[in-house]
Amino acid sequence: MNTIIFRTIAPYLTALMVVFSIFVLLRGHNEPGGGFIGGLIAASAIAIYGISAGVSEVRRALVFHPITFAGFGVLMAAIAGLMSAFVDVPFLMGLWLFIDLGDGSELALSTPMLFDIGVYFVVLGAISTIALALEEDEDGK
Amino acid sequence: MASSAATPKDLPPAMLDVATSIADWVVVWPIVLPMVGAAILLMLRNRTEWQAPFSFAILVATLLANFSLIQTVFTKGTLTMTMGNWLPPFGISFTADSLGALFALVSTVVMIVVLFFVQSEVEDRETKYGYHPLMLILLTGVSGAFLTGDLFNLYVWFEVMLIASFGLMVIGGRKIQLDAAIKYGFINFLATTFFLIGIAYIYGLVGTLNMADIMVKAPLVENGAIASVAALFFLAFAMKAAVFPVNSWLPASYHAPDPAVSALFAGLLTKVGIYGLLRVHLMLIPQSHAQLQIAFMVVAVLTLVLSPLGALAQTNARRALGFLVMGGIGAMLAGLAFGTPYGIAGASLYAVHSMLTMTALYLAVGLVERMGGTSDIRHLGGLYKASSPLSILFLILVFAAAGLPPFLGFWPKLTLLQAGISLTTQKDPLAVYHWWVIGALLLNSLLTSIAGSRLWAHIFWRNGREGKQSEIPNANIKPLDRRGFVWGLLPTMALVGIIVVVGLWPSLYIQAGFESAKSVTIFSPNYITSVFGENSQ
Amino acid sequence: METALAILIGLFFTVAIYLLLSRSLIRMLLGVAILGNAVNLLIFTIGRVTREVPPIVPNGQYQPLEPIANPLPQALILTAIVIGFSLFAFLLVLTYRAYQELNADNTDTMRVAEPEDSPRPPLSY
Amino acid sequence: MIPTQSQSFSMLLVAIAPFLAAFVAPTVKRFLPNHAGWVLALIPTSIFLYLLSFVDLIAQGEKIQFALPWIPNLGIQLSFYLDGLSLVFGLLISGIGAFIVIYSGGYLNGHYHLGRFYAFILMFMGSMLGLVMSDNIITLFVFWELTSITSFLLIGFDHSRQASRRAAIQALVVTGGGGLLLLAGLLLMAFTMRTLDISTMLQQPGFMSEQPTYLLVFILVLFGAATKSAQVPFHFWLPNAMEAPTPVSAYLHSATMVKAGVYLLARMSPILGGTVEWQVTLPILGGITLITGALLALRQTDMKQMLAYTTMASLGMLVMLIGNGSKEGILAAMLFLVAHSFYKGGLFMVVGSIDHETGTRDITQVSGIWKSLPVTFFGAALAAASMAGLPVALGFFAKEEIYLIAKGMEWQHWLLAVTALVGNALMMAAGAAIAIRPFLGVRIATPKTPHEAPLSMLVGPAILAVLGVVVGLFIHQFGDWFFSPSASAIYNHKVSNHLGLHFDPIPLGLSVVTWIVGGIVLWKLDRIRDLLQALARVWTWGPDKGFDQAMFGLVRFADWITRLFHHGRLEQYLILVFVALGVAIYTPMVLNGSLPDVPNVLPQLRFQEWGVLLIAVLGLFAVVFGRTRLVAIVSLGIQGFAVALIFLLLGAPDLGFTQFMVETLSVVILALVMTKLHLDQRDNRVFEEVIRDGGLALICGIGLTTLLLAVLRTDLDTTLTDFFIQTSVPIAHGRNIVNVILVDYRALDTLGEISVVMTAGIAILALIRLRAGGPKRGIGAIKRAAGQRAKRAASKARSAS
Repeated sequence: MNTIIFRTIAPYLTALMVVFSIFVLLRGHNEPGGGFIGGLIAASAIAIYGISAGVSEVRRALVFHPITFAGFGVLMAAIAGLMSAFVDVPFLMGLWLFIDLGDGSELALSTPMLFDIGVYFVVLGAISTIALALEEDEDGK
Repeated sequence: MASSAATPKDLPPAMLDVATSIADWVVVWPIVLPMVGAAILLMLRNRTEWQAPFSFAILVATLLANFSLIQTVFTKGTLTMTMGNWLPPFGISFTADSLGALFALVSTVVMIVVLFFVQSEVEDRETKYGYHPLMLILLTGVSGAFLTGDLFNLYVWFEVMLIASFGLMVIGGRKIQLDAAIKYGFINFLATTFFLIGIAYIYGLVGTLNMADIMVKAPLVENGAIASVAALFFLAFAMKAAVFPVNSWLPASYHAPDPAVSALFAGLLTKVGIYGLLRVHLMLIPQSHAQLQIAFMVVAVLTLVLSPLGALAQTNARRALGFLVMGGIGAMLAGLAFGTPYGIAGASLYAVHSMLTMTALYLAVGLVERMGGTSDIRHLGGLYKASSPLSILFLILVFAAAGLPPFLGFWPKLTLLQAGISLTTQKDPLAVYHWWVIGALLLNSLLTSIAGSRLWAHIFWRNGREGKQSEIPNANIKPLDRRGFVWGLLPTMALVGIIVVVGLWPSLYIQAGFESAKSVTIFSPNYITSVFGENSQ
Repeated sequence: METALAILIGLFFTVAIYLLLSRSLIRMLLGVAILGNAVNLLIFTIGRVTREVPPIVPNGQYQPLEPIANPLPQALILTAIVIGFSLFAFLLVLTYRAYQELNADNTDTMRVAEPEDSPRPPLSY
Repeated sequence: MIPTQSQSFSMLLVAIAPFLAAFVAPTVKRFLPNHAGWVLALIPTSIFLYLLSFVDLIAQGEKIQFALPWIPNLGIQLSFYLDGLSLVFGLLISGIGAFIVIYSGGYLNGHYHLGRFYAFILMFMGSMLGLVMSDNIITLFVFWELTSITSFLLIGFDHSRQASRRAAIQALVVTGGGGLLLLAGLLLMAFTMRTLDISTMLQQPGFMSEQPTYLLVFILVLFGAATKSAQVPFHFWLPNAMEAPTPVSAYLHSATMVKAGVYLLARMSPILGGTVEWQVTLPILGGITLITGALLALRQTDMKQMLAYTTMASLGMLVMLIGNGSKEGILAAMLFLVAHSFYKGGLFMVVGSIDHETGTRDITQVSGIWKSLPVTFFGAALAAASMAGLPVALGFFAKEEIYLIAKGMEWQHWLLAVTALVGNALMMAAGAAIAIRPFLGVRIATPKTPHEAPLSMLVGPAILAVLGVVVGLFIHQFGDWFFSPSASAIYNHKVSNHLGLHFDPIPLGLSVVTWIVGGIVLWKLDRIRDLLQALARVWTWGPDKGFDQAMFGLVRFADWITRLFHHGRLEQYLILVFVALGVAIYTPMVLNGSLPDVPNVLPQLRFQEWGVLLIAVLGLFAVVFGRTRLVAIVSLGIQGFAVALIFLLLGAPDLGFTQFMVETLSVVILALVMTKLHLDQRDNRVFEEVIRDGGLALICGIGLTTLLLAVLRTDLDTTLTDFFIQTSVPIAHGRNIVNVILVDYRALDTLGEISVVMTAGIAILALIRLRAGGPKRGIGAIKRAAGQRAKRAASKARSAS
């Protein structure tokens, strides 16, 4: 599998997949998609990169250990829920902020979106942790 | 909340129109705090020295939240918060009644004690690979299971708890742990799967997942399939609670991980199964109690009698304790089988007792292992001389487990016996069979005290090991080092202190048990009104 | 359609249970995966299936114009798939590690926690 | 009489003080190693004096009771009740207790665990006081079991010997087991009488005997009393309990604890007594115990064992008398009880002193030591005189009162009197032998050279012996103060005091017969003992041996049955689980008759739907029958993709995509792992197993399908779905309803779900990275250093790579 072609393509493929995953994540609220599926795509991207370039390379690229992303994701999702404490409503209430961009369109910021991004990070972090650990274990043997 | 578009007129009422005060949040703090704590600890996993203090801080905050929750519930009744401000049953409700709040509180207490104990044996690399986050997640799952008011959400918390327990089971990576985890893992996976299947069916029958809503709708279901669904729930929770004959995973696995982890499992995991049984069969599908009563009785009697026999047959002290845990499950099942307020009170009191006592027993045996170098009772002995505090702790716990007065275990047993005796005189075709359950409860006490006193005689009283050397002092005993004393023995003592004090002044404890019994029975509409508001009936 | 799916689900369960009862851990894992699919299909079917369109509201509408598939079971299944996958992954790695440490794939030979020749309890006081 | 608050407080202190003293006892012993006994004896002494102050009131027929709230939910109060009966018991417990504490200081002087010993014995004292003063049956039971527990600790005090441990466990099993039956009996009684308070029960005598539950209550209570008071066939634990240090034997297993059963029967006499069952069962049980105990006593050469068996005999006598239930019988029981406590407590201490001073307590090995131990001899002689019932010792009056029953002139009265006579005669011989043989006669060498025992070991026997005579001298006054009130309490009517030195022909005649028979037995003691021992060699089985057989039989049975169910084979466990699944699904359906009909119409499917279903089925079959791992894995993928296609076809694109992703990842990871393992290629089940497993799987599968079909017959309540559809866009601002449910309506599920994912990540990481060998001990410093070493090595490896 570790052919030259694969190794050459892999970084581009990874980048493409990550971009695509973000796209899937962001359209999730209105079209099929969402944090989970996006996270899976991103994790696959990282796994592919790991296979082609080696796990240590990926780890360097990620800066943080992937499991840290998972923790960050849970934290983010929880914070999205906790925001409703400031407006006297129950936990996990969807809060929306529509910012008029002036040209008729508006930018929608919301806690459900924050929450979904949290999901994305958790899936990304946990799955790539597993994949990298398994790949690395192979190297170690 | 800002809303840009005008809403159409024919929308149903969707949201609560009263503001939620921050005081109502107390029902979610017991899960949010440990969950967030675990996430943060995971991000800080390389700072091993921060893990324990931070976990401790989180747990103290959780404990305070639990205290405030139970106080609210006891004074003002069942407390509900429906997530996302949606009207129930559309959002997920968290509904804390006395039973759930009580169990959540005791779980947190157990967790704090074990957190201290962990400091006496955890290794740095284990801390680095998530020992503390796993513990916090376990607490999240357990508390979530106790507090949620939604059946599918209960399943989710079961899984949270399960995966955290998997992690704790294997952390350390010894052979015996892996073997135990295989058995534990597959069987428990099946249990939660059965639970999920049951949820699917119940959704198909009543079209809702909110517990209060199910309470309203399930008695109206005319489809006979609901009996099978109830039986499926029974099987799922019975597996979780380690009820005979589907209990084999418990003695196969509880002696494998670190003593602290065993203690945590013994205290928390099986009780969630019992909680599920109480919830489903007394509250959600109340008609199933009558249908399954004979089954409850049979498995209660078998579990009560066979479990202490298992303890008697072991040479591994920690494995023996696993059987004692199951014996307690039998007693709780007896309460479920009775199904009267006294019976339920007995079951929930027993659950609280079992959480505290079994945890403490595992911790004590953990210390025995550390001093004696093994958990094989044939190679132990002489600890009576070596550590009198430990021997006293152990004896108290053994008698508490056997339900002898004046220790904690007596009161739930007494309540259960009273429940059973009052049933025997009723004009009910089952009346006579209640004597079997009563007899099993008594026999369980006797067998447990035999098994316990034998353990005590072998581990502590005897000078040396099994056989001819039994009079020669055991040379393998090492005194506890400072770390073991401060972080191991003292927390155990504190927990036993709680057990003794509550055993001697049990009035508050018993009151809590009866309160929770009141909240579980269908006779109290408290639960439904708490979720749907006063004029929902 | 529902009847056909119900029978298919039964087949899924049968195969899953049959595989779980084989003593080979890897086969048991296949059983775990299939069991997860069986449960997901069960939830899906129980939400009633009638060949409807996806539960997505067309752009610019407040409510869907035609009958749509029941979205609630789908959401539940999504949660269950994720959880099921996590557990599957764990059990898989556990099997892998167990194979490395215990050098066994067959549950018959995995007897560390409960040894076959475990000692008899002492007959003494 | 309801006492004032301060009185209540001091009454409470009576029950609690011994426990508090027990708490500090080890400390006191540490600071006063040689005199702790004297100091600690102050507690029982002051309790004794305090209780003494009530004598007057009680003698006038007053009863003192008060209650403190304890567990209001269960109606349990910490309530105390002081009448003639409990007062006599209280005085005996505290009075003899004081001497025992002092005596222990001498007897166990320098023992490593003396502090612990004091603690245990004081705890026992408190339990016993609580037991006799409790008004609430739950409180009574709590103290009852506490005496069993403290007795367990005291019998096993000499813990390094297996015999002690065995005796302790035996006592715990027998008395604890009886206690559990007692609990059931008490609760049933309380439930029938609708009160937990004994004093309330006492106000309705005869009520219980008309209830349908009476017989059961009676049997259960009798079990409790008989095990505690060592009645045949539960007597065997008592002689074994002599493994305990002698003060314990004197106190628990003679003067106080074993009498708890007698106390209970006495207490219950007005409530449960007076019936045929009571008046037949108790005298027979007591009579058999009396004769058995007395005969077994003569068989022994160990003086402590002799005393133990005579104690058993005396307990039989007491049960017999209470069962008789006449005025005379009950008064006799009280007299005999007090007399017995005095002389038997004294004699035990005497034997302890002999043992302590000579190094042996074999009656054939000690002789002629009276010159060395004159005070001890004096105590022994007086005690034996009381035991023999010589005038004017207290024992004499007890015996006279027993023989008064014979005046009833009916055959059962005579039978009782004759039984009592034989028992008395045999016990007299045993007692006299202990007082005479070691002290008089030719001096023979003993393991240790005897000296008079220290003061602490003299006080008890001497005072108790003297007291036995003094009470006898002033029998009428003591009768007014103690015996008449206590008998009245048992009889539930006034028992007038007719005690005094008047000679009634029938009792006196029987007394003389007793002395003659006793004298002959004493004279021929060695012959009789040889005879009994010969008999014992022939008839070797007894309940004591039976206990071992039962115990080890139980352990073997436990081993067998545990192996049966916990054999350690996962596939068998799983078979059980699936059998349970089948039972859970089918049984209710069969019982309710709700099995759905078999759908007889072939489903109308479109072509592509048939296709997808076919793919799924093919995938499943290939997984099962695939010859190689690779085929199995690929087929797993096929069935997974088929499921994804089903989702896609039926309006669930989100599910379809996710299923595709997850299935791909599963297959990839599976393949990744599989390539590293060298596994069995084939299913290695034999044909029978295939049939068994396949059949079970098929049954479960059909069951789940059937249940699904049954559920599908009900119309789905779509309130939730309708709501989601209506509000998703207007309120939750999302057009993908599934996603809105996930992140808004049911976001909490998702929060839990991502915790699962995160935790799975942690757990798998730990699983792969943490590899350890050997058991973990958590031994601080060493492990920590090792951990740090490992950490350093790991960081080095990380930086290197």
